[in-house]
Amino acid sequence: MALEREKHLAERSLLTLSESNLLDLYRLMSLIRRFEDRVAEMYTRGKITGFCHLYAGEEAVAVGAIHALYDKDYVISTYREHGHCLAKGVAPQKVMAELFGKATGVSHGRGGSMHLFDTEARFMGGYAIVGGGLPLAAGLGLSIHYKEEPEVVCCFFGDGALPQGAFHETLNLCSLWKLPVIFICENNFYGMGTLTQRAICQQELYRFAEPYNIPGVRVDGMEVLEVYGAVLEAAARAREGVGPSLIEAVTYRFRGHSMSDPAEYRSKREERIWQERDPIKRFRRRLNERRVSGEVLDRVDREVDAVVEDAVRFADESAEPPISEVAKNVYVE
Amino acid sequence: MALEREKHLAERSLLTLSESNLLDLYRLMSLIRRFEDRVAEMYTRGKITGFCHLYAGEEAVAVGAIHALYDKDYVISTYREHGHCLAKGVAPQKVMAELFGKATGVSHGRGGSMHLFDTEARFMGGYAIVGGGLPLAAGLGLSIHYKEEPEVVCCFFGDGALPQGAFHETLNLCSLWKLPVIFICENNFYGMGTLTQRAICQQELYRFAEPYNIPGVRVDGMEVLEVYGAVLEAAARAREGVGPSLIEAVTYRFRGHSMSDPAEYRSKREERIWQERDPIKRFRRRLNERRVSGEVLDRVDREVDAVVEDAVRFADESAEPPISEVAKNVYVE
Amino acid sequence: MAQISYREALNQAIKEEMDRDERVFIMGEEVGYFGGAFKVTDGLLAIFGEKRVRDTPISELTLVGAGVGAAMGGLRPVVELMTVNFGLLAMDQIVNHAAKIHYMFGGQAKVPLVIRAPQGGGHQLGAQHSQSLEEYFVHCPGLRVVIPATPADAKGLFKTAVRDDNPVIFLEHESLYGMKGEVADGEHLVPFGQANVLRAGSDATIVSYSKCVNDALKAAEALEERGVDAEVIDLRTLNPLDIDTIVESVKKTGAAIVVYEGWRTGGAGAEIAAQIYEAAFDSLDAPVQRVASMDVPMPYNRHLEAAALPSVEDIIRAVEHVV
Amino acid sequence: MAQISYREALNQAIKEEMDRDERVFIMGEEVGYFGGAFKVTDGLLAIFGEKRVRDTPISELTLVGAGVGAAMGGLRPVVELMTVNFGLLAMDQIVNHAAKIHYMFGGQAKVPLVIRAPQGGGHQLGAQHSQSLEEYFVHCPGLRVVIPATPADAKGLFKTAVRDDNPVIFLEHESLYGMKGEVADGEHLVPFGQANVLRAGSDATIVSYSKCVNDALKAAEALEERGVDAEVIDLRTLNPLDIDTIVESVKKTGAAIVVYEGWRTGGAGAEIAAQIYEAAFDSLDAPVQRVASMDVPMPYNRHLEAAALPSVEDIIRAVEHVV
Ligand SMILES: Cc1ncc(C[n+]2csc(CCOP(=O)(O)OP(=O)(O)O)c2C)c(N)n1
Ligand SMILES: Cc1ncc(C[n+]2csc(CCOP(=O)(O)OP(=O)(O)O)c2C)c(N)n1
Ligand SMILES: [Mg+2]
Ligand SMILES: [Mg+2]
Repeated sequence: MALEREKHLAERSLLTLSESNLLDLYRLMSLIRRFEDRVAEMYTRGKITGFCHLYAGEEAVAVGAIHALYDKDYVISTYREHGHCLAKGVAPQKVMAELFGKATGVSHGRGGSMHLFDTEARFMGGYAIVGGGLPLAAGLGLSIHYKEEPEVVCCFFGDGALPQGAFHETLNLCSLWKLPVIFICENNFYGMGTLTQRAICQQELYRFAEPYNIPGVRVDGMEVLEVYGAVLEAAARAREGVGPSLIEAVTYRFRGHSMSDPAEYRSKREERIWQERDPIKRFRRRLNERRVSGEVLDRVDREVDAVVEDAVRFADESAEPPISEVAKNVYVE
Repeated sequence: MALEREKHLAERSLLTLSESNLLDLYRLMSLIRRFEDRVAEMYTRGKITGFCHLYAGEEAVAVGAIHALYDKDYVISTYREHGHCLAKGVAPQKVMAELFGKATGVSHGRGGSMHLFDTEARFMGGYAIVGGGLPLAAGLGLSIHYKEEPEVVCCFFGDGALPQGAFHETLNLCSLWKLPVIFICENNFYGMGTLTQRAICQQELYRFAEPYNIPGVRVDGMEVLEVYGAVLEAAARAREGVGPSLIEAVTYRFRGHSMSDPAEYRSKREERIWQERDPIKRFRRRLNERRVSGEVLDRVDREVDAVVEDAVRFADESAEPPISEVAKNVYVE
Repeated sequence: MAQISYREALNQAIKEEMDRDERVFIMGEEVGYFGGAFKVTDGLLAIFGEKRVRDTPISELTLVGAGVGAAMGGLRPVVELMTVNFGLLAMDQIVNHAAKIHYMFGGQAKVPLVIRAPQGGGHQLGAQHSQSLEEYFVHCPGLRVVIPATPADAKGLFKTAVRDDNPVIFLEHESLYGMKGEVADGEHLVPFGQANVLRAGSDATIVSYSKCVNDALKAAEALEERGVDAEVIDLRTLNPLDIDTIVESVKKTGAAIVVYEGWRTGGAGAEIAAQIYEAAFDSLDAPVQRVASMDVPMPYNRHLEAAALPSVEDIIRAVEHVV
Repeated sequence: MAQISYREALNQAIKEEMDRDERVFIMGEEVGYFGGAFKVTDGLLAIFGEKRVRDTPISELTLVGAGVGAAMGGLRPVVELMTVNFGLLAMDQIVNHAAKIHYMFGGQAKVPLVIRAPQGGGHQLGAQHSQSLEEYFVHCPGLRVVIPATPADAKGLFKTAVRDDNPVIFLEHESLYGMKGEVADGEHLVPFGQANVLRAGSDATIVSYSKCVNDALKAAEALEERGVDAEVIDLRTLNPLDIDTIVESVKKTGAAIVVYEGWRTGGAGAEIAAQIYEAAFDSLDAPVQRVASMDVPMPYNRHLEAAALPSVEDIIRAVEHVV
């Protein structure tokens, strides 16, 4: 278990990152949480429809990982991608507008919650087929490798994707060709209502890296700096041309699988234990240790609230896409 | 590496197996070799058509493995399955007739070389999709498990199947559900013209068992008793309900990938080295050590020749399937 | 007879078949503890236990393949694909294996497997979660394709499917689960290949299946007010296809409209139209009309989605175009 | 102009496109050292090296997905599926991903990917190696489907495919690789959506594509001797479909026969027939005929296989049936 080493890296990051960097991490986690709290509300009010999978509890994974990347690095994700998308710097307005199905949304209302995308931010999409994004990540990695560019691809997926053949095929291809891809498995212990124990014959998911001759590490996904440290290492490795890495971030989703799931398959007690490990509260305590005052953080939260409010207003006031354009973009003309 | 242990088991088998058992092993390997030599001839003469993949050089794998099974155990294989089919006891006449496309063939002329099948022998088919047989093996294993029967499934596939998602998915499912399946990877170093080094990031293929928490061993696939010993162990384990095993049998195909492949991608020298390890010649030497005389073995060979001749005659004289029945058996009526 | 939902009818059918035959079991993602993503298998785990109600990993290819293998091994598996969209991962096992094994091995092996899959759009689930893929299965000999529109048919066809010795693709529409209807208690079998004339009419034949049958009936009612008397046929199974019932109707009405939710191009409408022409060319006064989804990946926005899907108005317009 | 084979024409086209545009590369099983299972890529590795001629593991799903991702990353990949049969393993990446990405993300991402795949029967390769699966791609908006019948078209359409910004399914027939024909040296582009009238005629319109075009031409010759003057149209691309050329011809001849090697039911014949009726109902004197493979998994035995495949005689019979 690499956990001890990862903790050490996290401690070092706490000391070496600038205060403004640390505040950025806090701000992004807070943004995701508050943004999604409003999403839940809007869903209940019927402003947002379809499937909607929230990320509450897992913010440290997206934020820690993406903070270790450069702007031009690629991120690719699943249907539970609001967090990754916001962390990658996509405007909250455009994300919220997409959830509202509006023309001003990142995907012009065609994608919805599960299919965010932003070319400029190099957020390469949320995909709703479990495991579907992994081969695409290999391809993006190949394009970087081919063009001899310095970027990396950071590919997020759930524990549920591990039993998919695509995972295995992709790891082999990336290891064989030394492609610059960082695989981040968000192990939140459940794929919908199924415990990983009942879906995967191996609970130490990072160990799936072993036969592929690539590093596999497990990190505490509730500790933003631990995730950051692990991804920084993996990214350095990828940029050096040594190949991919697998990082298992152990985390927990505070809500049900999607907005329509009351999560009856798990105990309140289990939920409470994990709530106590809330990555945002935890990071607040860490920041306090580094003498960032509660007031400063509260101010950040208020700023975030304003951003979220603005996003909701923007989404609400935006126009619907014109029906006459329903068949636009089926093909590139 | 489990190799030393496997060698030891092989030595023990040599001592403990009865002479008639040992002669059976020899007879079957000889049958497969001689049968296929005639197949090659018949192919050249246009009696056999389509794709035809010969097994010469790999006989010890099929024969050793299947000798470790009971009659009611299932075997499932690939398009390179003449050897497995014959070793499982299917009548050479019916196999040859199938290759000739005749109504008397095991698959009534519908399958050909790649799709042999025999319900009674529990030879559950040759499949031409690389990796396609593995999920079926899991299903057969499930049917045994479900009915609480004592059988096992022995599933053969090539090194080329390892990068297929189906391999990974099947190992997980079988390990999770403790299904009685023995996976035998025939590592002959090539998938068509591609060296395993250029297709798989890990050359010790048995190591793919590791994350699945199942035994993974490598055996010398040119030593029939080594294969036998390893499969015997795996079968015992499967019958006890402990679950699947992965056995990598290192072997070599003496001919090209199929009848139309001159195998220009490998050196004559390499081929020579492996020819020297010919599993049949080797086993002859072993038997000599156990005081089975060359004459006895020559007699077996002559008997085998007669069987093969008879198979060719039978196939040649058999009738073509009636064209009027082309649409029969698309559905079970 | 009880008024129950399509979902309950399926649940009942599965339960009864599992009671009847020990070889029948169900496996799929979330079918056990969760009770099924659409709650079709709710309560079955408690009755039959983990052996016969099996939650599986997310491995569609192997899930289906294991179903095929188990069927070859003498069981009668029901495999649930959480939705048909994920079934695209299993096409190799469905098309290359399940559909071919009986024929390819000269009739020796049988694959009595039912693959259940919800499908369809209308819930703003976007392009990867809204497809209707029946045509992929229709265009593959060796498979039966069953696609019930009512609770009674859901039950009756499911029972026939489980007892059939062929691989059966059993497609449910996500919008139908809540629909209620009369369903016989206990044994109730609907044979394959018998279309159901839901409404007799003399002016035009509306041929449909699955959810669109409801839209066809609504259109027929609206048309009645306008003096057009439409016959509505629910196909119930696409393979076998009951072309006789269709042709008989078209010979009477002289006009045919095929209504389905799959993409227009290359969809069921084309095949059914082709067969109608082949059998009743001289009876047709106008070309067979196809009312289907637009050829677009399904958009998320509700108005765009509604525009992409076939509507009652589309059907009315198509009928009026030919009568 | 040189007389070269379909195989050589493809080889030339790939080479020229790789010369022209550094972003173009090819990957697939055995495309490099082996020169391609059907030798289409022979010699390319020596010219372009391992970076641009990439042998891959046997992982069809990920192979195609990596092609999609690489295309999104700015390259122009050509992915070879060794045969279309194995493409069934990649349906998720083709249908759920490649075809939808441009639309689903509001037009932001592009997938300029060519997936080449040999297909077809006639070589006694049995049920798992003899399929013609174009309909699965036709019935999926977002894909272009290209299916050349001649060496010149193989070259010209391939070049257009590589330069197109959409995912293109490029289907080659295994029986055509050895066929020779005149092919322009260097730049030679054939646009998508323009059918080719290979033979003018006044009595019947034979619509075909891929290998069956040759059979259609042979049938037309035989028919000529019997006094029937058939027009033969090679569609060249199925998406876009040049329905205008077909309809124009049918309006002239009054009879249409669609000839293709896929399974009859739910195949190209149905869609093309449906479109002909929709556009030229009054011009038809008899129903559109479909000449196709029987609805059976392909048998190995040569006589059975021949019986299952469409033949020149079948075409002649179908034409005579309607003229
Ligand atoms: C191929 C496929 N199969 C099934 C589903 C249905 N499904 C959606 S999410 C999900 C669970 C995934 O769990 P995990 O990967 O752990 O991600 P998490 O939701 O926990 O973030 C399932 C089964 C799907 N979307 N795609
Ligand atoms: C899914 C799939 N992809 C590709 C092929 C083409 N093909 C046939 S055999 C083969 C190589 C397989 O090699 P291996 O598994 O090592 O078996 P071997 O032939 O060495 O016994 C390939 C690529 C196929 N039949 N199925
Ligand atoms: Mg999870
Ligand atoms: Mg091999």
